[in-house]
Amino acid sequence: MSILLDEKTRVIVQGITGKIARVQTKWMLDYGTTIVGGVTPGKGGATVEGLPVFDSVEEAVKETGANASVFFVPAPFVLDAFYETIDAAIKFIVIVPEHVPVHDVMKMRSYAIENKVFAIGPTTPGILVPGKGKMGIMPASMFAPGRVGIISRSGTLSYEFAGILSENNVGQSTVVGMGADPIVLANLPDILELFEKDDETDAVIIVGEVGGEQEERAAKYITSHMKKPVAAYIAGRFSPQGKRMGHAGAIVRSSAGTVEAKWEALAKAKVTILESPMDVSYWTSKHGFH
Amino acid sequence: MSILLDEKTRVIVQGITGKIARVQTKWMLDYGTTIVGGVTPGKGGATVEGLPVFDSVEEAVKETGANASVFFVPAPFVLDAFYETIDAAIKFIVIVPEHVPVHDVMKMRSYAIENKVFAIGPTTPGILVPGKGKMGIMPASMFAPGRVGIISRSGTLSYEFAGILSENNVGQSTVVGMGADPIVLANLPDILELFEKDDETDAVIIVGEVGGEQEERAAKYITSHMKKPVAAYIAGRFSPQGKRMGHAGAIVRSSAGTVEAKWEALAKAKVTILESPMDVSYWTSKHGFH
Amino acid sequence: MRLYEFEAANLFKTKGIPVPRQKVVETTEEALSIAGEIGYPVLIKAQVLVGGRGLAGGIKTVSTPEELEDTAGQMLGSEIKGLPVRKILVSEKADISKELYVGITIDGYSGKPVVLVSTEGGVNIEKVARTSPEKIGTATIDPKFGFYPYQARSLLRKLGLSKRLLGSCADVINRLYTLFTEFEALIAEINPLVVLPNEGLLAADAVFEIDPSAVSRIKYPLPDRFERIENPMERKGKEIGVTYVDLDGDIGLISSGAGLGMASMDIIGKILRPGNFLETGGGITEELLYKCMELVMMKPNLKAIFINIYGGINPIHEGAKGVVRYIKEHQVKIPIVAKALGNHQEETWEILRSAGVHVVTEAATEKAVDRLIELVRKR
Amino acid sequence: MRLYEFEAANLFKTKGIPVPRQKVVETTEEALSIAGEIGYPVLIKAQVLVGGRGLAGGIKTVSTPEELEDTAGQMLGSEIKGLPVRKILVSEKADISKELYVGITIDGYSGKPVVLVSTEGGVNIEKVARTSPEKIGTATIDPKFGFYPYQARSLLRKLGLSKRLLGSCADVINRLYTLFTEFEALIAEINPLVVLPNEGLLAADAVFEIDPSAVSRIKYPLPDRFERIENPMERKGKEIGVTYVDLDGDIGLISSGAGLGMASMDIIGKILRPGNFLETGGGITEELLYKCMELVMMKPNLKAIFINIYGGINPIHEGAKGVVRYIKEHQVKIPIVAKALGNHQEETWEILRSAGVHVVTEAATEKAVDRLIELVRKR
Repeated sequence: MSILLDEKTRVIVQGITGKIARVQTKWMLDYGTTIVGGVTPGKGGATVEGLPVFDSVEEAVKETGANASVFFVPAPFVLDAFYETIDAAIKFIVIVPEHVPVHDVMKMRSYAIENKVFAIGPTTPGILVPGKGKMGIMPASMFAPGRVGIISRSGTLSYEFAGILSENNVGQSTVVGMGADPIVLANLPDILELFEKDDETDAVIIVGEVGGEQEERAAKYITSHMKKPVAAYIAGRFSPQGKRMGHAGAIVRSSAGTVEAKWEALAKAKVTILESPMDVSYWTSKHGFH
Repeated sequence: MSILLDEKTRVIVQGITGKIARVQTKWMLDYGTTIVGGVTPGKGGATVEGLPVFDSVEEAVKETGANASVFFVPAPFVLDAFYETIDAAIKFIVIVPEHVPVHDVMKMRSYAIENKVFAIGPTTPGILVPGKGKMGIMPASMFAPGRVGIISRSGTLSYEFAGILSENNVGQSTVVGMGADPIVLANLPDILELFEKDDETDAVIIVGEVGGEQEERAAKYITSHMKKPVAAYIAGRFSPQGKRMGHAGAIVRSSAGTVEAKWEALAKAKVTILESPMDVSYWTSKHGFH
Repeated sequence: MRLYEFEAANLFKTKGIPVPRQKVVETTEEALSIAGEIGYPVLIKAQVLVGGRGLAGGIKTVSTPEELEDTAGQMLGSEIKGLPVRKILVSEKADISKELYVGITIDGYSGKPVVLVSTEGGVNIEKVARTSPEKIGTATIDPKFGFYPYQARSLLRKLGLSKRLLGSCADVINRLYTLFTEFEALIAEINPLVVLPNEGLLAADAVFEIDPSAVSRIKYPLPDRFERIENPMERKGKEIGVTYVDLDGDIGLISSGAGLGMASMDIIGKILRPGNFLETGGGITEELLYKCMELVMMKPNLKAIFINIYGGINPIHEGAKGVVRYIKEHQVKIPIVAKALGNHQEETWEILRSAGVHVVTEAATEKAVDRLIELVRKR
Repeated sequence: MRLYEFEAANLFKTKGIPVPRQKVVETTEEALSIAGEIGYPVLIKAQVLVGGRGLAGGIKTVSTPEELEDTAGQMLGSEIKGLPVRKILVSEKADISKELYVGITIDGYSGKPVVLVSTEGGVNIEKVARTSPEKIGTATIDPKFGFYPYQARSLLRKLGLSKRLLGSCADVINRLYTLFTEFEALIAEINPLVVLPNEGLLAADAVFEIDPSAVSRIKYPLPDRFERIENPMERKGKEIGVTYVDLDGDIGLISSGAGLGMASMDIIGKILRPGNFLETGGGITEELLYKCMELVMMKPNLKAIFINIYGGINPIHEGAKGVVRYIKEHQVKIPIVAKALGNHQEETWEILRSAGVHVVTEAATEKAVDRLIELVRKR
């Protein structure tokens, strides 16, 4: 089994009538994803790629038996659509849009937790299970089926890592983009937990970046809960830091959030540190992951 | 066992340094209640009736092992104090003050439910277990120990009914004032459930009044969940109705909320209707409740 | 605190809810001038704080200045359902292609706001609710998360509202909800929400009631909350902090607690006729009961006074002192029956008896009412 | 969007947070006039959007008009940490009996606001946090229920603040929290919150950053969000919707995604020196990449350009067209290395090659950087 997305996943595309969503819907279908319909308020009755479009998620669920949703909704409307989707009893949601206001994301996190909904994003390329399906915008050509899981904070770096592995004949079980925002709906440990339980995943690669404390929290989780081997790349060692104002951010974080601090935390958790993306292929070949 | 208040209940009085709270604290102590301290922000270190006063509920709980609280806090500060009390892990709260803003009460209800806290009020005289203790302002002279439970929407009518019973040598197991506000923290069925489970209560008297739908909901609950005999008095049959504006209230209620509608619903649930307060003594003597 | 239609409409405007061109006036001259600006026909709407105003003749259409003079002249100073009309609203008469209903209130049982919507707005909305409940859409709101646009759209869609109207109507409902929470309303209602032939919207009537317990913390220049109470005794009641309702009978009533007051009325009302309902709320003091006596005695031709109080918050003898002081100062001659129980009750009885009050010491109100009836019949 | 100190202080005032008597000025003359009104000594504070201003000489006390003329004259037009000083704030110099710290930010991991308070406010607050964490009080807020006064009081009490100050400080913290939520801030900070000898409070410095994704829906006259970006290339970046950071080196960089951009910099930076960081965000179009080329090429003396993009949202050949159009129109002579993968990648490579771009088709950025190094060394 892959994580989160499998043969039973029946996906609706929210905001399906938008220009980008139309193209992406076609690509998701081409990749074999079970897309059962779409939602755009006010566009009910239309079709996109032969799929029925509904005015509301409630109708879409009723008519299609959808159980998952991928969002191509404009950022200012994401919060409203998110509530709607959860109220329609959908339990897995992928939020692709960027620029969703942070205070909205806080509310979304609360609502998702209260309703036991698993959601990833915002600003995520989504999730892709090679050879099975994808929810989001990951370019299919980079991926190959296999037994290595990838979780990436950055969208494009998830493609990069999958691409390097695929070129080296190492396939992926599931590739998850966590979302690049300062607050995301699922944190690194939440996704690691799924990979640890997944019997089609042998090893996991974390693609992190400077800032925040996702990787430090992941290190703690790995120490106490994970048996599978994990490697991690952290981008941003030489990145310029923005001009910082105020102290609150620095005080609130337990870690400095630097690449070095993350390396230290992860190394303590026996995670293999990948100093450069290409190192991932040495790691997988050394251990025979495929 | 009584309901909600028993030998293990260790009570703090919030707003204890107020004029009314001081007197009431003395009366609660005189009645045998285990009051362990009080809270008034800014008055920590003082004493009232020999009890220590704390600045915060957290300190009070830490120092006294309190597990219940009775509020004599001015209405505008009740919401804040309520959050504080729940965050300090107190699980039973009596809100005596009247005029707590309704939108505050909505938030309090949410927070109490989310944190599994049992709270009664606002605008309640509180709870009294004859011979054991009381939280609130019920005048001790009206009550006598026994096996009949009383739940009243009106404060003073709860005294009236207990007084009539006591005069007729029928004692009470526990007397609960639900609170007279349009929204209360515990509804009639919530309290009926406790009486149904209480092995020191043989029968229950509901003292209701015109308006709302507490009694109708109680009737439903009684039909499906209660075995103990229940009698009900509903005040307000000849009361003038206020000049009504708008339709929303009338539309939202499933029942007309009239005394007659409540009688009908309760009678269907095999509840004995008491047309006048004194009828309660005929009911208890007929069935031999004491 | 209830707002007049024109006050609520002003509030609506601040939140971008469309309202008709209109202005409130107190004289026929002003009405003529405003109507001239708006253009005939106009609506003349009595500003009174009571429902059912339309059916009681409080809303009229006038097509000419002459008609307006007649109508406004008649309406100003008249009474609607017993309330004097001091102000009228002169309002644009919109072309109506459809009337919707939007109401927000609080469901007392769940303790949550409820949003109600119907495509069958207008004066018969309650009948619609009874006979065709499927024409009313209802959403119960989780106050933790608030009301979301999709919920409004979903209600409207299920009622079959056209797609073109859906967005603008949902927007009005959401704005009303914002007002409802910001102004801590008990009820917020637009009935009808008029759909114009061009599919524009107008909130053509407005009901808005603010929680009186919250009025003091609302940051908005609200009108005086007592001034608007028409009955002088009811106004005095609010001012001294008690609930007073004026009634037709001749027995004065003072009770502590609404429940006990209602029970007293129920028992008295079987034989005699209460002249008022008065409940003191908690915290009886000497001063408060003195003022309650003043208030009850404002009504002429009372036959007796019935006092039914319990000492909860305060010991009861304090209140008794106030009653006695009033009796002595004003040499009250009508019989007064009092049932006063609770803390310091014996002391209380003594005090009351010292001024000739007939004290009943049993708990059952029926027994005290029996005594009252006896005394009234004797006179 | 970051606010200048004086803008944040104005915001504070609207919510009743006490701020010093002060005014922002752009000339020495104005400064003199304001200082005269306030009374010497006054503080002269450079208005620049960067932390650590005080230690960098951006805050001075002046005691006479002459001193003010000197200081203001020097400060206006100077640079603080690389940022030009266009405005200075002339501010009352308060007597300080104590300096507190109040900060509100969002904890990214839990997705909840965090309120931080310390009785050891001032420039060394971060050091205090490291060395004496017990002197910082922290409360994580449930966004569903908000922040309550008792939480502020509790934080302050645990830090040992006197009872007399507790209420007024808690009040300021609560007002700041209201601003934080209403204005959708990422950070709201008062450091120091000055306690005056008479126990009054003054928010003597203000940091406030609004979520840029929320700026458009905030109902308050906010200043233009782009104008305040001092670096013209960074400003253009914001305007076209990409993140551009100007750097010291000579390799132009265009990447899609911050992660890929950072990885590119990490790899390039081992041997060469990036001249900028640029990440396009999602949705690459022909127009966007054309503008990115324009932007990167604004920097003089670049040795090469490195393009590292993936086609996710849009097919990648659209972007390639933009790059090629720019190259052709402007006859770019420096080498350009591009790794462009994803939807329509073969077409993309063809388009790029047609304009002489060195295309690398493998996934690993290291290989493309190897090619870049080779080309730069050749020149």
